[in-house]
Amino acid sequence: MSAESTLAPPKSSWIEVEGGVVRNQLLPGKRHHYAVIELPASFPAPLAGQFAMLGPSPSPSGLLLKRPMSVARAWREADHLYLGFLYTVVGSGTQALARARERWTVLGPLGRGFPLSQGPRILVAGGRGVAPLVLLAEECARRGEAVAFLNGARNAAELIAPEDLGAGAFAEGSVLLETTEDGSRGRQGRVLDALDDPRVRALFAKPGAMFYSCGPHGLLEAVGHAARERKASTSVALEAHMACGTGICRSCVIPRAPGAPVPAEASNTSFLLACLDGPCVPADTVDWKNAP
Amino acid sequence: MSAESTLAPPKSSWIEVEGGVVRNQLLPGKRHHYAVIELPASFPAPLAGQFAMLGPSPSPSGLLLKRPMSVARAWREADHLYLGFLYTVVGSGTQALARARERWTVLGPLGRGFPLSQGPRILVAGGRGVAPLVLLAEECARRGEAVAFLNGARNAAELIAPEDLGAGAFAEGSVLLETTEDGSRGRQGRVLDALDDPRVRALFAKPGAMFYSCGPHGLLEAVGHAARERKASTSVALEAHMACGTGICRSCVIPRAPGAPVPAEASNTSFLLACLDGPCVPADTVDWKNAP
Amino acid sequence: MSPTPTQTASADLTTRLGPLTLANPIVAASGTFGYGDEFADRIDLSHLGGVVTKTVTLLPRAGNPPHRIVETPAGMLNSIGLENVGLAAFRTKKLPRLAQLPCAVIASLGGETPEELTRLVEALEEESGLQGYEINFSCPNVKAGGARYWANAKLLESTCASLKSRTRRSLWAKLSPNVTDPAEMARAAEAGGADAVTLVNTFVGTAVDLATRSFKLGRPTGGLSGPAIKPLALAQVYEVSGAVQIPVVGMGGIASVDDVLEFLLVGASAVQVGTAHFLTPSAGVRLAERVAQRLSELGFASVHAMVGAIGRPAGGPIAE
Amino acid sequence: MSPTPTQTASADLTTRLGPLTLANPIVAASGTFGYGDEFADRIDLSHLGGVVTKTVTLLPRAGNPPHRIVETPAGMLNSIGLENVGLAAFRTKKLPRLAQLPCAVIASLGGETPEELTRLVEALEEESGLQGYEINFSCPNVKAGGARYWANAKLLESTCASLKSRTRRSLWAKLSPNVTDPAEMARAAEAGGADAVTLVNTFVGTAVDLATRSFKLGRPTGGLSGPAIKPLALAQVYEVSGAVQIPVVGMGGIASVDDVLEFLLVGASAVQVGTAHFLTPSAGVRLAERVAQRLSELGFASVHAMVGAIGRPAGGPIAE
Ligand SMILES: Cc1cc2nc3c(=O)[nH]c(=O)nc-3n(C[C@H](O)[C@H](O)[C@H](O)COP(=O)(O)OP(=O)(O)OC[C@H]3O[C@@H](n4cnc5c(N)ncnc54)[C@H](O)[C@@H]3O)c2cc1C
Ligand SMILES: Cc1cc2nc3c(=O)[nH]c(=O)nc-3n(C[C@H](O)[C@H](O)[C@H](O)COP(=O)(O)OP(=O)(O)OC[C@H]3O[C@@H](n4cnc5c(N)ncnc54)[C@H](O)[C@@H]3O)c2cc1C
Ligand SMILES: Cc1cc2nc3c(=O)[nH]c(=O)nc-3n(C[C@H](O)[C@H](O)[C@H](O)COP(=O)(O)O)c2cc1C
Ligand SMILES: Cc1cc2nc3c(=O)[nH]c(=O)nc-3n(C[C@H](O)[C@H](O)[C@H](O)COP(=O)(O)O)c2cc1C
Ligand code: FES
Ligand code: FES
Repeated sequence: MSAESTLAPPKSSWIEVEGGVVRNQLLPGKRHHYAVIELPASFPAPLAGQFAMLGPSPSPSGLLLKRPMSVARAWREADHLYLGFLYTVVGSGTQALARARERWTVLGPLGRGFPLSQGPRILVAGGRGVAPLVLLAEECARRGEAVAFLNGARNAAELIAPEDLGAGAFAEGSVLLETTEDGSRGRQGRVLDALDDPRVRALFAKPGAMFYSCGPHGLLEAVGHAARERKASTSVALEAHMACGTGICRSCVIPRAPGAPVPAEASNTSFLLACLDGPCVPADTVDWKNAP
Repeated sequence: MSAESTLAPPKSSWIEVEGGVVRNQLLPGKRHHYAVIELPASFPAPLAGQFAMLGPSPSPSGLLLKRPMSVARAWREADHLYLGFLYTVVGSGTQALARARERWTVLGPLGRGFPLSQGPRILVAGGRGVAPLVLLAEECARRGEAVAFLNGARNAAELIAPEDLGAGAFAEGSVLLETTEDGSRGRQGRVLDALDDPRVRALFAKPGAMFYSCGPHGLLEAVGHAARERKASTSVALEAHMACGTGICRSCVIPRAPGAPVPAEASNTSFLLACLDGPCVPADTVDWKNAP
Repeated sequence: MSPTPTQTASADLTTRLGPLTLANPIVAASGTFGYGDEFADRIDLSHLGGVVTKTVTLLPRAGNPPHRIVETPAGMLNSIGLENVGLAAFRTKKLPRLAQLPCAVIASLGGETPEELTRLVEALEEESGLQGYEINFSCPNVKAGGARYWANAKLLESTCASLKSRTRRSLWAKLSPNVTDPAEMARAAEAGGADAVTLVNTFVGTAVDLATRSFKLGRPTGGLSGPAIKPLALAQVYEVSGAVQIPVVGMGGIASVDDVLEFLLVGASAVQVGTAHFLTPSAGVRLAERVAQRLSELGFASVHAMVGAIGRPAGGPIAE
Repeated sequence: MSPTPTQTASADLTTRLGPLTLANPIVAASGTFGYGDEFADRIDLSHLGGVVTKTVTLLPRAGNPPHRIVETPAGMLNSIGLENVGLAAFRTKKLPRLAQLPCAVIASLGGETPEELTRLVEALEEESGLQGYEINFSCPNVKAGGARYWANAKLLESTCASLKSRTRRSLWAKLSPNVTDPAEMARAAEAGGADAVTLVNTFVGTAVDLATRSFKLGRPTGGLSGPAIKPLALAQVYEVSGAVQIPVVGMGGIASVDDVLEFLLVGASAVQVGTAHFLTPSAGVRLAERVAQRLSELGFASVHAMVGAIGRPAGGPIAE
């Protein structure tokens, strides 16, 4: 399968707006924050897997760049678009977001989202990587399409379920499997251990199965292996240090897998650009050994 | 009169503590803020004219230095010392203070305050320079000693009266005269015009009259002239760009008046150090032409 | 306290840089606005004085391994490694689009040697659609001196002379700030015939990760940009503009319209906006829209009137 | 994510700088902690590795006119102008008190010429109470080259050699960062016999006021310090510590214990804390109190083990 066939078309109709912070608080497990931002209706509806560059408004004086976050939820209500972001405070940028309870600046939607395949869909979330998969699951539910949702985290406190963000129920026939490394919630083990669940295994009997994943790069690599064994395709959401999110700074590079097909219009034959070529790319296009 | 005789003894028993912000808001005229900070009782009681170095806690990442502010009010209650600060938002530091509504770091009390003379006391406030004079007036009132309080500002919105900060009544026999440049409150004119008020003029008939002033350096210079004509002494509160407030950075220099006596122990014969030699100094020790 | 406006009419923004005249003094900086055409359908580039392209080298360059950026207090470090499509693709794929832009287009050129730069200029002289070249004299020479290769007044002068003899277009020399004497370098560029000097490029810096005991960037060091360097950039622009007759294009940490005017005040004839584009791609355009009014507020009738309007005390500029 | 402590025992803080051994690697930087004794009654200086005095010159200096400081994004500019009491008052009034301090005392010396420095060292050799000298090689020579006078490897080497021959004490050369090649300057100091090099001093910068069209400092330029310069300082310490055998004393923007360790990681054997003292006079002492625990947390048994523990890739240190 060529690298291109599973790439959603680039959708680069971003705009930059200020939005009111409707909600911005620590979730019960006290590890992750969830924020809901109210945007003008003119903001383009994001695809699952797309992201936005976020910053507090006004920006505190020492903070320079916005931070990339996947859209975890999106809905229209009255004359507004509401976006939900699930994030973890790991440094100064996310700290500043957590403190900004009035207005955020939002630049988006950005990047290529998850392509919608026709066969069975296996969603694999690692920790806060659940964010874009919640939006994908909601989109599938809206279409009445079942998914397998493998949701793993280190422990119960780290694990975020779609309903924790207020997401609706999955379509009938969906399978939700939770895993924690310490067994404090769901099955004990690593998230891909759930692939041996009979209901999940049954999916690979059908044609066109596809993995969707977001989480640590180690997980994304493992998803690539699992897919290859099962002859399934993949779309995994990359993370990279981003300055701009719009393709002009060239900072968000991820090395291409040696030998992976390089599209003719690629701007760089050695690296993928996470913000333009991704964040959602087939796992086998990435050189995981040299990825950051 | 020697420069030294009117200098309060240096009182350098500062400590650095965090305090809770009891109040921090724009005053009705919408030009100045007033903040009250609750400190541990161990914080030394400041003399009128002393200042503190203030910063928000936690400090926003781009902000480096604390900012010097005169103590405008000070009282003990239960097991705490409360300090009141009157300030104007003019740049990033004061902006950050206005936004910090939970905790401030306070380093103080610092510098030399106003020396208490025996004769009549004429307090001359220019704009937000009223701050340390409120504390001085309260100290006089507590001792039952009358003062003349000349309070001037550009207009009514800029003018802050002691009672706006909750200060108590003056001692009997006190004179309070308000002046605004546009006449929107009190008498129209400049604050020193009030010196022709008969009740104020009467004060200079007595021995040992002393001016206390804080405000723009132009005003302090004019106070010096007025005092010389009236053979009164002065103590005026200097402002300078300060990095440390404690004497170690040598940034807060104000040129000494040519020919003014230089104390033997002075660390610099050309400059006064606003934070150690001042902020309260006799007006005639300053070279106003070259002061910033 | 903001001074009362002294005039209501809008100030004249015309910006003369030797042979080249720009509509206004705001130019997008190399490497911070793509090749210049990326947002042409979304942002009205006619509001900009000009754009400088990403630095182009003879051959394509893949650039440095990740991470390529890290944020620092009020600044950012980058280690992009001069990633670019190379001369051939620049001519065929980028130039046709750049030629359509409604503002001046300056090609940024990088080479490890004078010969590489000569070949770049010779090739681009055959093309239309460019108003000038900005030579990125911070391009490291891997074999000789690394990033310090060009910190050599004689080499700068002879290189500028050789390039100038090959072009009718404007030639800007973009200098590295990591030198003992920026004015010496600027004088050398002037002596070689450069029409303007551009400064500053980024300052060499690094950031480290204690937990992994390694550098945060894919390479040990990178270049610092953003508001953190504005004081350093202003000082270099002030000193250099006092040392040469040719115009200075100033930059480093510009984020507000007042930042723009500060550079003019200390002697820049035009400015470039870099890192600010990463916060918002329309940063340059937004600043350009506000310059005229702010100039008027401050009592200046034109950009030209503000250039170098700060008092220059006698004695050397560098006091401490 | 903070790693799990690998040991509970406190790390060994002993800091060897050639002939001199400090109790820990934290030293108060020149000009940012008075002469060193100002707070001795209030802050327990036995927690510090040492203090460097305000720079002392032969004659008293009144210093520059105000304003002498201005804050910038994550930094500050200063233009103090080497205000100090001069050699005579330093000997009679300051040294007796400094000699009592419970930590190492290093006298910072500034001169416009090698001869002035020689006279300072000769005079102070007659006194007791000092463990070493730190030569402030950013002291401007008003007649010859201003602040760039000392940016001259030959002059640095011969001056260090001449000073070294006159003292039994430790000799530290404090270098200006405003040079093309800091490693060249450090090698010169080493060749001249310096026991350590100290860097960085402040970076030349300025700030201007649009309303008054003037510089915000009393002089056109000043020196930038604080967190804004930390990335630049780390890069210079990294490069210099790879170029010389003598220890490097690193500084520039240190505000947290992690900042201290970052300097050690890139190759500093000790650090100095400057601007942070203005925020809180006990900054250095507070950092010193936390170093041992943080070292242990990160898995280092001693300060020594951390010095230069970062990987050094082949090739030059300055990539961009
Ligand atoms: C397309 C995309 C989508 C993302 N979606 C989410 C999301 O939905 N929720 C969420 O919590 N985070 C998400 N991230 C990661 C998030 O952007 C970073 O955690 C954030 O930028 C860190 O900023 P900081 O200033 O707080 O941390 P910093 O102080 O910059 O860094 C703190 C630590 O985080 C690491 N870090 C910095 N940036 C990144 C990054 N982009 N990815 C991974 N590690 C980083 C640093 O190396 C450092 O160890 C996403 C990143 C990308 C590229
Ligand atoms: C002993 C002392 C007592 C003071 N008491 C008070 C007080 O009670 N209330 C109050 O509002 N202010 C007081 N000030 C002034 C106050 O410290 C400054 O306004 C404040 O530091 C400005 O900080 P900023 O970051 O907001 O402004 P900046 O961004 O630093 O500067 C904004 C503008 O204010 C000017 N400025 C900066 N620092 C000072 C200063 N120290 N004095 C005068 N102008 C300055 C700058 O030149 C600039 O024009 C006092 C100053 C001193 C030295
Ligand atoms: C990510 C990034 C990439 C850059 N690439 C280039 C480049 O290719 N060529 C060049 O001359 N300057 C390059 N620069 C330097 C900028 O053009 C500019 O000189 C510098 O960043 C200072 O300005 P600023 O603080 O406004 O960003 C780059 C800067 C950044 C931050
Ligand atoms: C106000 C001030 C005064 C200084 N005075 C001196 C000095 O007299 N001699 C000297 O060698 N360095 C002096 N320095 C430089 C500091 O010692 C230090 O090298 C520099 O500030 C960088 O460290 P920092 O960022 O921790 O402050 C001074 C710095 C400041 C901010
Ligand atoms: S984040 Fe700037 S190019 Fe991808
Ligand atoms: S403010 Fe530092 S010496 Fe006065």
